[in-house]
Amino acid sequence: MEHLAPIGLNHYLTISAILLGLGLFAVMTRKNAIVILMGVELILNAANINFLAFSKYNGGMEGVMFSLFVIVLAAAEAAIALAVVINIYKLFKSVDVSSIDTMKE
Amino acid sequence: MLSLIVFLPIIAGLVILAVPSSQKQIIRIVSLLAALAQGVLAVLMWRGYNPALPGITAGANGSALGSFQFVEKLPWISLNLGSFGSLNIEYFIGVDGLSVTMVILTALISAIGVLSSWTIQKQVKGYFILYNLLASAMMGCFVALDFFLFYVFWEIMLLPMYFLIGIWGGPNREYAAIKFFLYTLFGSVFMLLVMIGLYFSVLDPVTHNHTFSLVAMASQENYIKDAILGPDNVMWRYIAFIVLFIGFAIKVPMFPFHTWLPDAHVEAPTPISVILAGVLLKLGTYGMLRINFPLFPEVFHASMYVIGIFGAINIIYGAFCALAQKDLKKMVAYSSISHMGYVLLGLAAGNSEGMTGALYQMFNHGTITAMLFLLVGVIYDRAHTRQIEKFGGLASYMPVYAGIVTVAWFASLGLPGLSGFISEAFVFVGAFSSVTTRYIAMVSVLGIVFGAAYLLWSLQRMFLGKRRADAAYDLEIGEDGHEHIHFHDWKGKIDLDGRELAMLVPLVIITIFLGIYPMPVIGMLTSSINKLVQVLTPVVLTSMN
Amino acid sequence: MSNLTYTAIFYLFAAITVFSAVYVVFSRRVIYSAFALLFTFFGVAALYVFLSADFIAVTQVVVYVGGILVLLLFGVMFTHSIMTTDLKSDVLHIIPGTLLLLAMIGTMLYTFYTTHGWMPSTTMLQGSVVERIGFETMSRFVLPFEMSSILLLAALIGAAFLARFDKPGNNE
Amino acid sequence: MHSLIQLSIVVLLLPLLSFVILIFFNRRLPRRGDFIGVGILGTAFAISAYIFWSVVVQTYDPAFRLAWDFTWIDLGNVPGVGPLQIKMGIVIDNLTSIMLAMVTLISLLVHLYSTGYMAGDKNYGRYFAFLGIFTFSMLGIVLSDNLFSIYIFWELVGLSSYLLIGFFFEKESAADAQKKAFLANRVGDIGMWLGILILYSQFHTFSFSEIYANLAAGKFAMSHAWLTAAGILLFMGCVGKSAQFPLHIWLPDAMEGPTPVSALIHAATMVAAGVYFVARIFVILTPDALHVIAFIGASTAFMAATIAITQNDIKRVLAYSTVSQLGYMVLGLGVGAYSAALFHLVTHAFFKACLFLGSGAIIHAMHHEQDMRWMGGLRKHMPWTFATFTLATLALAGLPLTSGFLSKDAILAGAIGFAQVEGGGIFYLIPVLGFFSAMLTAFYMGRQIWLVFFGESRTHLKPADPHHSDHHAHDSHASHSDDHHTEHGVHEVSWNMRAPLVILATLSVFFVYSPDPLDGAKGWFMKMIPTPATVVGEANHQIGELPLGTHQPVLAGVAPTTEVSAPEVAAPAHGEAHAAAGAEHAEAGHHYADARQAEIVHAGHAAHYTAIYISSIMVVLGIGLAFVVYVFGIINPATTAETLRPLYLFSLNKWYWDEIYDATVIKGSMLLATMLSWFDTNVVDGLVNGIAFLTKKFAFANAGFDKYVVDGMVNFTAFSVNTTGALLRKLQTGKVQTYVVMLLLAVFGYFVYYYTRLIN
Repeated sequence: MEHLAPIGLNHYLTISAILLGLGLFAVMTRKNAIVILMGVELILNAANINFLAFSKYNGGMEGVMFSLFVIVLAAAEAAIALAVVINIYKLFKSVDVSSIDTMKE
Repeated sequence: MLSLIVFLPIIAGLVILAVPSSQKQIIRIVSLLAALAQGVLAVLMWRGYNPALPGITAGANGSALGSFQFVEKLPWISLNLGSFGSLNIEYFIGVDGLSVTMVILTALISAIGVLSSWTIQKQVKGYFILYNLLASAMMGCFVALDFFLFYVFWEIMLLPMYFLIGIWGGPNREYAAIKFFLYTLFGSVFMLLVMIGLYFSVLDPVTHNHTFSLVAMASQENYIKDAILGPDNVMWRYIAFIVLFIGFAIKVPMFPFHTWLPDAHVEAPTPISVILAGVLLKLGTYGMLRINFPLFPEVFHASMYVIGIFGAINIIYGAFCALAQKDLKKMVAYSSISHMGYVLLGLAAGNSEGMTGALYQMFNHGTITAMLFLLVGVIYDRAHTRQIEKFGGLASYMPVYAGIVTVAWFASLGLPGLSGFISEAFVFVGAFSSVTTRYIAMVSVLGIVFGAAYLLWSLQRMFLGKRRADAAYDLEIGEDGHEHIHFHDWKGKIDLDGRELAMLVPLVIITIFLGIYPMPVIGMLTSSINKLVQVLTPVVLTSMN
Repeated sequence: MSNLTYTAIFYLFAAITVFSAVYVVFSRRVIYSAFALLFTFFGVAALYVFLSADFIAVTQVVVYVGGILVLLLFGVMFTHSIMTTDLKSDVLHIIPGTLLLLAMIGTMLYTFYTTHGWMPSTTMLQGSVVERIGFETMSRFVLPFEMSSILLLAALIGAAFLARFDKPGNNE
Repeated sequence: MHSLIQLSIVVLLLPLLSFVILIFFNRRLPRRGDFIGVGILGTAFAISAYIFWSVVVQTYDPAFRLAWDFTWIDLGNVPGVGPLQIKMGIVIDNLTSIMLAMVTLISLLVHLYSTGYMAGDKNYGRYFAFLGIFTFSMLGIVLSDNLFSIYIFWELVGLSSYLLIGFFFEKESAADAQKKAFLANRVGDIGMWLGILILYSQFHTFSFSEIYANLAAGKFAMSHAWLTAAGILLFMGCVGKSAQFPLHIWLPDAMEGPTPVSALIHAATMVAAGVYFVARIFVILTPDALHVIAFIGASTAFMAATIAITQNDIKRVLAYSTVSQLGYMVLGLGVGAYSAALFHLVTHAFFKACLFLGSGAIIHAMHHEQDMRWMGGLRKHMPWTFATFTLATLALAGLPLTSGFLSKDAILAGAIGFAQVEGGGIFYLIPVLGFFSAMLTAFYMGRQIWLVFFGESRTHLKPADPHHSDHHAHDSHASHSDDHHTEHGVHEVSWNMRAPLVILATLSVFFVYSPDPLDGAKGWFMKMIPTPATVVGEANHQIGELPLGTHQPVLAGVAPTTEVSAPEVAAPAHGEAHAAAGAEHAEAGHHYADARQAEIVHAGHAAHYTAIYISSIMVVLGIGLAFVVYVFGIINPATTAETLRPLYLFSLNKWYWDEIYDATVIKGSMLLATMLSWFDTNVVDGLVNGIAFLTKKFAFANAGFDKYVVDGMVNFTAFSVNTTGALLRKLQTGKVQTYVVMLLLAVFGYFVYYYTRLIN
């Protein structure tokens, strides 16, 4: 396995990029609010990977700490978001975000 | 005290503001009380006035106190304009012989105007608020000794007048109101320019600051020699005099700036006509006497002849136009133009007799024309028309009215024994004594005849003879077998009622009394007039060389 | 642990992460997405371990798997007639989405691989950082730490408030 | 203050009191307060008679003069003039006291007469009030010591005559007449006023005595022509008031007033005021001014006489005879026969008042028939009226033994003397016209007497004219209806109308004025009223030689007026001359400083008998002609009128003066008024409106620019924004995910941008 380069920064960045892209794709295309939330979680995870990767290869603790806070934030976000989704569901009897376009008027 | 006289109507206006608009009677009474209180104050001022003090310029100590009376002086607006120096405007009021009679006249006419306004039914509250504002502004104009203050009052006056004509006027009121407004505004714009020019040309003799004080401006030694309107700047002084003169002449109104007057009068309600003719027109000539002439004496001297010619045109032209009028109120309006011509002629004479005549004529014209307009209003209230042909033989049916009309008409045509005569006589005496205006006076005398002609002719057509076929009233035989007249929708008394008598009788008494013994008014004028003539005279001498 | 093994394990977890994430995104059923997400989180947690952040990895598992994912599942079950959801009726902007997906990933990868300044530092993190996290949390990052606790509290209350069924303003 | 002054003030104010009481309270008083009017005038006359007695009878001094004045208006210390006061005052001299007595007497008699004549009128009380103010004004003129107050009372007389002439104001003709009278008077007044102004502008005083003193001292700084002009202009006042040609037109029309008013105003007082005023200013009249006056007087006398011979209205005949006689007086003043003119003024006042009141009695008796053609035979029915009327007629015609003879003769003698002194042929025109007019006077008065009193009643000859009777139904006597309109209704008038006639007729006899029935100069009147010495004659001619250019504005502060002290002592120098002149008429000429004046006085005296002969002949000729025509019927008036039709019409239509004035002055004024009014509305106001119109047009053009260009740009911006917005709104789907797509597009765009920059 010589031809394989040792695991370095770029590997992690590549994974995070793929996760980010998938998360964005979910946010862009899926109508289901829950799935969108999942996309957001993917994006956050991608970001975390980046933080930790840079932290590791740079030797500082900032990235680690930041990723910790991101997780806390993600938890809070998820809780609020789900509460919102449930409310939306109560109002519109649907979690289809494309049908919720009352702001257009 | 003077401030109280000026601001009493405004206070009344504020009180009225608090009264609900349905309480019409209270509003009227408040106005009347304010006007009466103002009248009482004016009488007190008249009693306390010392005719020996001349006014016009500052007294010997350089302050206005030794010369003017009832002076009140407070710093009002003081702005530091950096490199332009500082702007000092004072609340500076006081009276001298020129203004004291006008103050009394204004108080009198205001009170009579309130009585005359009793019949106004439309938006009483708004009407009286505007009326009181107007009364205050007029009074303020006469007592202001600071040019800026004068200008402020002058402009304040315009606004209520515009609305009073434009809202409470006749069918063509908007046109008349806008004409009046534009005309007068046109005049006052130039006044503003001259005022600013004067400000930068005059130094207060005491503080050595630039000043708006008319008292300081009236002394030529206070002018900065090379300032824009300083003595060296002859051309600009002429221009300033002319534009200022036009501004005042519009108010007089002098031919050819007079055409707003007939329209305004015809459209204005009776009390506003009374105010307009009784007081407002005087502001034009008062402004000339107070501002135009003493500030530019040498220009005045050069233009005496021209002013005299315009005066003569006013007299004769106004009389002829009055002769041709079919509307009684329009005729009276033109007679105003004619009579104000006498004032101009008297001023143009530039001597004591002429100036006394002019000032006295201002007072008398105020009372007499007020009477004329009130009388026109009386018949208009009843018959709803002012066409002279629509009447005839009224003297038989309304004897009291006819009697007062006769007095007023004869006063207007200058019958001796009534006040108008003395002023006209003095105007002619002065104008003839002055070499400059001698020939103008000789031509103007024709005005006496034509004045008599249009007044007597209208008197005959309306009051003498018998009812015309198309008259504005019907005849019916009363229970006592006599003929009475009947106006179509008039419920009140056919002849004058108590309120109308209360307006007219004081004026009649004043007219007769001042015709027999004019000294109560002339006595207040003389020292100021003589001083004014003196202010104008030295320049006359030097310019002759 | 040999280098090869290390690399192999890395690729394994990377593959798990990526493919489960793909499944999350492209699954036509939400419930499947949710379970796929579980694997993604695990994969990511594993990657954290590779990055010397064992504490973060544990936190990731505890919070995401134990908290967020359960929450998501609750949400799915609250709101959905789960079985009827279908991918085809469930998507929009499929073409721009796809193009952008590729474009974003491409751009980023291009950026990463053309950037040469990212040389590893001599003081790379080695081993566990739990102790250092403790130090940092109580010293440099004490304020953000406390703030995050307040944020959590607020979010907790807010979520509870929002999700209440019988709110006064909710029944119109 | 002298007691006579005090009394004269009382006399002056009493009629005013009557006016004030009656105008306000007449309806509340019994008999409408006529007794107050009569009583007050009686008192006034009693006091006047006392003044007359004290001054003329007791003192008997031609130079008698009392004066008193007070400051009316104080103009303070006038720059260039010094202290300046306008004074009012009273002067009493012989002329004043005579006039005072005459005016109050006639006024009293008219008051008395009116209680009968005007009884039953609905404005009865007001009538007496008007009489009161008229008398007041007239007395004011008589008593004034300065030009200003005389002008004031002058105008007041105009007013009161206006009120009295138009007393029956419901008649259009009366309303026209009063207006005409007032306006004609005003025209005269402006001339008078200009004359006053000329004198005032020189001396800064209105007082007669101060003006005369200044003139005598040669202080008149303007040219001599101005002085002549001043005289003629002052005389214009007289032309208006005394109805001289060319302003005589108002007087005949003024007969629309009640007849007693005609007697008061148009015979005795108002018209006499003009002559009185010229007498007051006589001393300042230059010879040129006097010539003008003389010619105007002569032509007036002649013209009015020619008109009078064809008039049919009894009052109009008298009116024109009044104009004619006033012409005599003015002529007398013009030729310098000062005393004679004033003498004629007084005698004429009495006999003409008698004639008017007599005609009033006739009209009253005839139930307001005024046309002489329908009268006749009244001699039997109205003996008192007949007798007094005839006596007054004889006086008017100027037959010896009457007062009219004395005065008219004196005037004509003066005219002859004047013509001799002036020496020019043209100046003989004046006495010739005078004598011819005397003949005409005798003729038309003879005609009147005959038509009215003699022959048979011609009432039945009157053509039925409903309009005519209707015309008079408006007169004061609504109670008198036409049912008495027969000869049987004609009867003598009551005592209160008869008594004035008798008194006035008595005063028309010669012995009242002079012991010699042929020479008035021997009487007290002409001795008491001597001709005053002129102050502008040859002796003062240097005043005209001051070049006009030397006139300097009086600025020194020393006014010329201040040099004259008390007015009382102003005239003693002339007083000496007066005394001498009055004492011995024949030698009076030597005492006049002015040679011309002295010569005229002398020549007038010499021509006395010539005048008597000629005038007697003319009068007899005139009366004889009247007899020939009307009594003996030798000449038929109708056929004569037909033969001389143009002349007849010319006379009947009063020389067409009314038509001429109507066509020129009145139409011209009205045309001018209409034109100026048109000018005012269309040109002056049109200019204003035109400016407004142009401004408005410009404003509209501006508004168009604003609307289509400026606003267009704004609107275009709005339009483009709107369009863009409409396009962009399509993007605003409301779907969050679309926004995310766009967001990412933007991010991707940024990357692209970044890398393209990096590549470049």
